[in-house]
Amino acid sequence: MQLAFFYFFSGLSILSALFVIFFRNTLSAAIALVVTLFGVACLFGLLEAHFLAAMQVLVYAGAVMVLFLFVIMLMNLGREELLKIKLAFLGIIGVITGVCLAILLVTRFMGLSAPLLSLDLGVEYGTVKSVGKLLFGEYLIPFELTSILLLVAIIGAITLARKPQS
Amino acid sequence: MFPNNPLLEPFLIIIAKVILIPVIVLNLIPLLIWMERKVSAYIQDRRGPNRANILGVRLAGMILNFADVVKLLTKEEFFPTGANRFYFVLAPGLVFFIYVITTAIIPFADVLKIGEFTMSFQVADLNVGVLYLFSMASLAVYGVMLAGWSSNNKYSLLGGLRASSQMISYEITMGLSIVTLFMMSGSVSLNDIIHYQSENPLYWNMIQQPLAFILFLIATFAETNRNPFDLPEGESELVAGYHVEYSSMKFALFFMGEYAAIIVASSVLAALFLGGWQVPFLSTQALIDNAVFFLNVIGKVFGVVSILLGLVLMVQFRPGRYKDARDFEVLILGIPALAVGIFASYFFFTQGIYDMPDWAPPVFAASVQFVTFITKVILFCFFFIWVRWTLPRFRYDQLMSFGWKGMIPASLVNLFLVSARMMF
Amino acid sequence: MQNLLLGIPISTVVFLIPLLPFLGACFNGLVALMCRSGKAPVPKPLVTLVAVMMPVLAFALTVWLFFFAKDPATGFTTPPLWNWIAVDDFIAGISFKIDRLSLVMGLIITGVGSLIHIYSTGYMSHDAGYARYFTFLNLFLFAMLILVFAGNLPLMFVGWEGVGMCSYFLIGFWFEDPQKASAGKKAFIVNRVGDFGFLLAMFLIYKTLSQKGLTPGLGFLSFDTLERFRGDLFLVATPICLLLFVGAMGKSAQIPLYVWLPDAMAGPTPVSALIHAATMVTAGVYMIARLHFLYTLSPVAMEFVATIGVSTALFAALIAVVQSDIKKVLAYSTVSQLGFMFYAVGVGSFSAGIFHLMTHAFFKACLFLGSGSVIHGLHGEQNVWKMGGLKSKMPITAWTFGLSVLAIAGMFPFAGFFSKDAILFHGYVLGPRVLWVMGFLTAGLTAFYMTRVFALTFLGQPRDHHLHDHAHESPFSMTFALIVLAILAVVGGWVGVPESLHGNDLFFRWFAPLFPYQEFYEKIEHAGRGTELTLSFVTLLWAFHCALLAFVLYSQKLNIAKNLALKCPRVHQLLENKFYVDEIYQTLIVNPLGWVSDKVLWKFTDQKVIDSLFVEGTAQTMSLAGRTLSLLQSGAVQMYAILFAIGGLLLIAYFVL
Amino acid sequence: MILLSHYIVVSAILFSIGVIGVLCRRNALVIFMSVEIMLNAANLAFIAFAREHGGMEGQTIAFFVMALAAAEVAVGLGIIMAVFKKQGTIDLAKINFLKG
Repeated sequence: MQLAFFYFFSGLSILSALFVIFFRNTLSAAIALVVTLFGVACLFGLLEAHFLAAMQVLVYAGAVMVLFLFVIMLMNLGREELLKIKLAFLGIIGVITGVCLAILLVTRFMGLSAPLLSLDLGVEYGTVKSVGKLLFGEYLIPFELTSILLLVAIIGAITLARKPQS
Repeated sequence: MFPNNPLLEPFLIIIAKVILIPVIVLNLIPLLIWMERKVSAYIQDRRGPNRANILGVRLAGMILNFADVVKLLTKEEFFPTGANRFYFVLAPGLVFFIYVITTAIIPFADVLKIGEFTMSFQVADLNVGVLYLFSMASLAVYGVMLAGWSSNNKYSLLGGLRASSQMISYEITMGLSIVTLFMMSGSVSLNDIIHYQSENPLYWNMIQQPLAFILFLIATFAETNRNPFDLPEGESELVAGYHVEYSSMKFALFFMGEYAAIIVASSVLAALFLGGWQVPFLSTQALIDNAVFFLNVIGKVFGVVSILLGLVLMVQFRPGRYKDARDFEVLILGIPALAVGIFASYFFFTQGIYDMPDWAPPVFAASVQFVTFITKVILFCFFFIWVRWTLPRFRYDQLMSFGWKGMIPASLVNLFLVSARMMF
Repeated sequence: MQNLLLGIPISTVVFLIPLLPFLGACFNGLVALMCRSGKAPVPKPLVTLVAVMMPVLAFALTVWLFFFAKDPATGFTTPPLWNWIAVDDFIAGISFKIDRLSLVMGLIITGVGSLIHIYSTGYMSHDAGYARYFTFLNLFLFAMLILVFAGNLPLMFVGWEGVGMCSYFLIGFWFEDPQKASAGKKAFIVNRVGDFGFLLAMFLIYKTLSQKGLTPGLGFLSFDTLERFRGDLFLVATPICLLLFVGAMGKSAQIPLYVWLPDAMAGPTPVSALIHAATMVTAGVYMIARLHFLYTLSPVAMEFVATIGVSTALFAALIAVVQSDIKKVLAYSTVSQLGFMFYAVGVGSFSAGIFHLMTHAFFKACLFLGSGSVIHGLHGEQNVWKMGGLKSKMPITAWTFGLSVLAIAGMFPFAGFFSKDAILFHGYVLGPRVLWVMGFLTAGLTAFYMTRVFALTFLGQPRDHHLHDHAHESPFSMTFALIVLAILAVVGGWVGVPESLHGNDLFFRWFAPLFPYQEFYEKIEHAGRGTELTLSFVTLLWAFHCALLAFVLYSQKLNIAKNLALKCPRVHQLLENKFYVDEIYQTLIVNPLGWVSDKVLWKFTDQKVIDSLFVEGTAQTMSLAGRTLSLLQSGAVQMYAILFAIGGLLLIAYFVL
Repeated sequence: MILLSHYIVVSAILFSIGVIGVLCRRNALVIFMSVEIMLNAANLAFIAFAREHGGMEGQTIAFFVMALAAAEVAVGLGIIMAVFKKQGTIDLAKINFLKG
């Protein structure tokens, strides 16, 4: 059952990820990316990371990708400016590099065979409570730093988006 | 995403829940449409739908929904020029689908326990709880955006952009305002929050955290694109917003999606702030213990009310008022009501139910809680409709500045106040 | 020294002496700063009061201290007020050495200094930088007192540098005039050369002593310590003394570093009187007297000092003969007299050197102040050829100047007679005859050029009637100082009347315990009174004739004097141009230095090497490298990304495979 | 039976797809999206390893990565918008401010 879900969702993620990079239409790419993210979220769920799965959908699909769509629509690139995928020399090198990387990594990691469900996880594994305890306990300082990072990002985005004061 | 539930339920029951609970929600939609029509009519001092009938039965205009369905099903499937067909079709379905699957975590009643057998009245009791709700609700933006974009229409594009920015903006307030509930109850699970509120209405979050309630309510209005935040479809500016190009069943899906959104929102409001399925002053255990008494009382009241209703309806019979089948509507409805009333009265007043099998009291309690929950939901739905026909619409900049400069600071203040209260 | 003054230990009271002028300097400095913008008028009475009161108080204190501490002769060293250098185990404290030597010096400095302060109130009364002037003058007194009272070499060096600094400030007092400013710079730079020697000497002493295993600590390099461990310094005594003497050369204007002193006359005349005649320039003599125990270790150094001293004396006297600027004459005269002092200390007669130092302070100060009075009366005219016949116009100045001329010329029984007589006698006995001959010649020349100046200035006919008509006697504040100093110039020598003249030789007896060199005294004793009497008489006669000659030549037979100059133009030119020393220095030192600085250091090292090669070269190399590398900077971000990815791929491959 | 390698291989494939996207596409937005895919692949690996070890730290790191991605997107999209306003295109081949 789990294996079926795994194959389904990982296939979904990989397929839609391929769509992301091969769709001409930026908007379609974005939608495909949403599907990828959703699939990855489901994989998170399979890995008992429920909180992160929810956050994945909430943050990525809910906020990040909406921003992408927003920008795409504002630029109105979807139709008028379909950038052609010219497989130039650089592109070919890029593809070769990527494929090499994939082969390298996959052949390397195929060998890992630790069974995932060997450990008896507690009831709280992956819940909001356990993640929260870590975030507000051991990782409090990185957490606060992240909030500063976000603040900086907000200010930066506003500065970039603001109309220049004549 | 997947139930981390220690209770193992039979597969069939899960399937049944997966099918039934959305069906219940879907069945509320016609009711809501009818309510919208009637309430708006009475608010505007008119009668509302009163023509459509089946063999003279109008059910106070409820039958008009059937006419709507027929109309929408038979209309032309229309695609505007230059529209992206795939997204154009996908969008309404996405909206509708997402609101329907959101209902998966809504608990309609307390966990049913009959001996060894247990069953929860929600599709999935996820440990991420309300976060699931938010994740799904945030996906609803896609439908609106895609619809607006794929229509190849400036109005719909603007509507879509407005809808998405508005939904993103108010989602923050929404999340922040219920963080306080999580803090108080120590859990993000809807069930836990409902249990925490207890059966005493004084401990319901609406009373305990009025500011959070108001903020969440307002944010909900914005999230569902309802008046006074219905700018994405503001007809005076954008004709009909993101669904201006839609017709037939695709439009119907948007339409139903909107009402499904209202129902989901009302359910969440009811669950989070109004005690959910908690019957006022009666805990689950009290209901189970006194099941016989309550059943008899309800039976007697039902019998009497049914007789009275039948009589009231039959008295109104005036042959020749409409000069068609509608004249006999009161009789068609009144006579069965009278008959059922007489039968029920006879049964309960003479005999009553005093001997019940073991499974009956819990089922009775669950039913009562279910009815209570639906009542609360409908109450909120009514509130939605009431507001829609009462308040004027915001301007777009007002909406945004209200959201970012009013709501978010207010929810932060609320968060601070509640934290302070919990600390000291 | 348990004696108390008002409950305070004497050793603490001593510190008040330099402190008082310092406070005056601080106060006047603040006033000068506050009135700098010219908005607020300088509160002259207040400035005058503070500026004059502080040296006078210091003088009173010194007089009191003199009577208190003159016995025993070796004096005492005060405990340090605080440690102003504490580096590792080297500690130098603010401690004073109080003995007869420093007390005499302190009396001269504060006494003459007070008089010159009083004089300055009149001389500088119209100057805009009134407060500034007194700031520096007070500061100078402070530094000079530190110098003479210092109980150790580093502290002495502080005073040494302090007086140099004040000298620089005061020579360049009218710094708007570039010539005067550069005169200040010249003095400062030449002094630096000397200071360098002083510093090296200090280092050498420190190194030698610490190598000998002496534990450095408090009191290290103090005079007491040095005297106690002088045996350890025996091997390096000659270099130390020579290096110290280089310092003295600079400070006391001896050959070859004397060139700054004539130029230093650019400063206000009271400054010349105080700093460049009476006190600062004698610091070298004082230093050698203070470190007599080192010098006596090294006969070579002593001989060198004596030779330089007497050569300078003769050399400067020759130049002075033909100078026409009244202050220049006095300046060369000062150089010459300083040479006499070094001659004295060089042959081992330290007390005679100090004696001459004292009498010289009196009469030379009086002469300078007198010349200042003349300049003041003539509104800044300094050329003696434009003066003449001023006796009637400025009687007091003329009389005091005349008395001082007699004193410096060595006429009996004025102060200069006794001191110069003592020097020549001791030089004759203790040193080589050649030096004595040169000293003898100088004595005559001194009488000659001083009488010449006096005659040209005050006697004869007025040569510039316009100037003469407007000449006037100076105010009382100036003449007061003149009178007091003239009296001192007359009687100042009477403390050292030799036994040959039936005096009791007080000064020398008094100093004898301080300079315990029995062999010197025995030699002098051995020479006998007859020799001394003969020498005195010959010298007096020689000086008198020279003075008479000058008097006749320059007051009555001016034409002969002028003709004489015309007849041997070469000699006259040579003397007039000061033996071309400045020019030689210019050619040999300044110009090569300038050339090296300009061509090598500036044009080549700085501009070419540092600026072009290092600074701009670095920048240009970077910019060239940048331009070369920027060819890679195609702006195509994906190119970078691909390169980056390939790099990452290789890295991963390295780790994985 | 799901093994750890299953997830890691999925993660590696997703990552490689992201790399190819970054290297081949010239549309700045798509490149940006590819970067997001890479980040997600990394997150997946983190969570899979965390699952294998039974610890929560990997999930925490993934959470931080998400926060970082959100910040990155906010600024990145701002930059892309600014570039688009200035240049009228988001084709990276046509944008060469960095040309030295």
